[in-house]
Amino acid sequence: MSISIQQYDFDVSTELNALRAANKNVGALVCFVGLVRDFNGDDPIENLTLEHYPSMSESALADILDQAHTRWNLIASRVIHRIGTLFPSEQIVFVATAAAHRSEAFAAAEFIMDYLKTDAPFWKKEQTRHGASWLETKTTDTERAARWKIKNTGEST
Amino acid sequence: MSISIQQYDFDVSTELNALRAANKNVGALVCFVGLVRDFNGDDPIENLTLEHYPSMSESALADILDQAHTRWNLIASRVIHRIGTLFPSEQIVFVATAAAHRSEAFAAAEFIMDYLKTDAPFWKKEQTRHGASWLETKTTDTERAARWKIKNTGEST
Amino acid sequence: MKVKLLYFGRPAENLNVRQELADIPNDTATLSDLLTGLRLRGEIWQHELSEGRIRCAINQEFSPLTARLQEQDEVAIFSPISGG
Amino acid sequence: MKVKLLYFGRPAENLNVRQELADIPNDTATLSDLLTGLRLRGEIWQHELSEGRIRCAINQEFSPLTARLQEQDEVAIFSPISGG
Repeated sequence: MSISIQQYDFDVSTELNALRAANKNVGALVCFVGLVRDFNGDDPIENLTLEHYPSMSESALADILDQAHTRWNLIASRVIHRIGTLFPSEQIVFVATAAAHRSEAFAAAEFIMDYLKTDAPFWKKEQTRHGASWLETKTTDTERAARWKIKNTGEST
Repeated sequence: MSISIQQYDFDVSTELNALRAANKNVGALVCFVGLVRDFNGDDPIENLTLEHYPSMSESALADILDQAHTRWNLIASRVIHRIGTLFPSEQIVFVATAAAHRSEAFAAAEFIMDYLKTDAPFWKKEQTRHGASWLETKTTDTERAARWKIKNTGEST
Repeated sequence: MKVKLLYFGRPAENLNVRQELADIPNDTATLSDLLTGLRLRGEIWQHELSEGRIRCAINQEFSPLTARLQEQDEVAIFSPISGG
Repeated sequence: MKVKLLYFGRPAENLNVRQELADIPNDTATLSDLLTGLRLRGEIWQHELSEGRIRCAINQEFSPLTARLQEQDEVAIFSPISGG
């Protein structure tokens, strides 16, 4: 379990190599990378500014990883969340899970992303040529996170 | 949609960068990397030898990617499958999906891996100090692939 | 009772405040009572801190409006989160 | 009817054959008929090609044992796949 909150970019290969170096019984790595899109609504996105609640964000992410390690048999996990101003096509977030088998790595990575969207204190401000607006939690994200509460691990793996 | 079957290794960052360079509306990349484990049963694995059915393997993978693109709104996808002799902790297979939203990228990546395990003509021979044995399709893999037949995309995304 | 208030996201920007110390007269105040008091500061406060537009944390834990405050608590007030 | 046979995985190794040309007397033969003929080659063939131990493809498509063969077909016989 390892968490970084940082302004600078990350390299996916470097991160995955570190995860698999931990243990030669890793048979499956799943990673998610979230990127700044060029369009969200009608207007081109000029940039996104990400802020967080520094004394809470790392512990909130650690709590999500703890839950994932409790539910699934993970060998390692890693989250990187960038903050500051980012431009279209830049990397925002990285979630990776390492397990012996792919079902657990997939389920855990998706679980971590779903909870990150609803339980980690980060905020995005989207800048278009018409001005800036703060994005809010999407209903679909709240619903996705709620699914895990009624789903046993058997079904999801 | 892009497929490679090759002996040499691949670099995950290079592959993901190519996928996101395709289109600035990619908001989500999901990738799976399968690795040679050091233990499967009781004995340490010395190496795995992968063979394939050359005139069928690429078209079988293309068919799986086609199905994924039909079911989900994907911007791009990529599969790399290595062949030849590989040692513990080496990369065997890479599946990546690019979409505007994570739900589609996750579902499609898992779907592609599930079908790759049951519908792509590759074979693994596992070498331990007690000899070599050919691995066969696992029942759990057959069951995982079958799930997609009774599951609509709504539930899985 | 003295508490530390932190603001993030939309309310921080629109109210132009990132942190402040608040002195609450009622020693059994809840998060809801605190917000009711802050909304008295004016129309923009009433709008920005209206229910449904904000989420709160007490001492770095998401908390419901019914949560009781304690001396020295760190209370964070923010728009619904949107990371990832 | 002449067909091309390819072997992969366990049967290729254990039967020590990767490809061969087969001449099938029956022009309406199925995959099952072909396998029945091959199993007559001896005990190891019978064992390696027993149902449940193999899967087949005709012209690069997975095919059931009931599939009808045609002149010039490429028939692949292999152990259950295990890629990825």
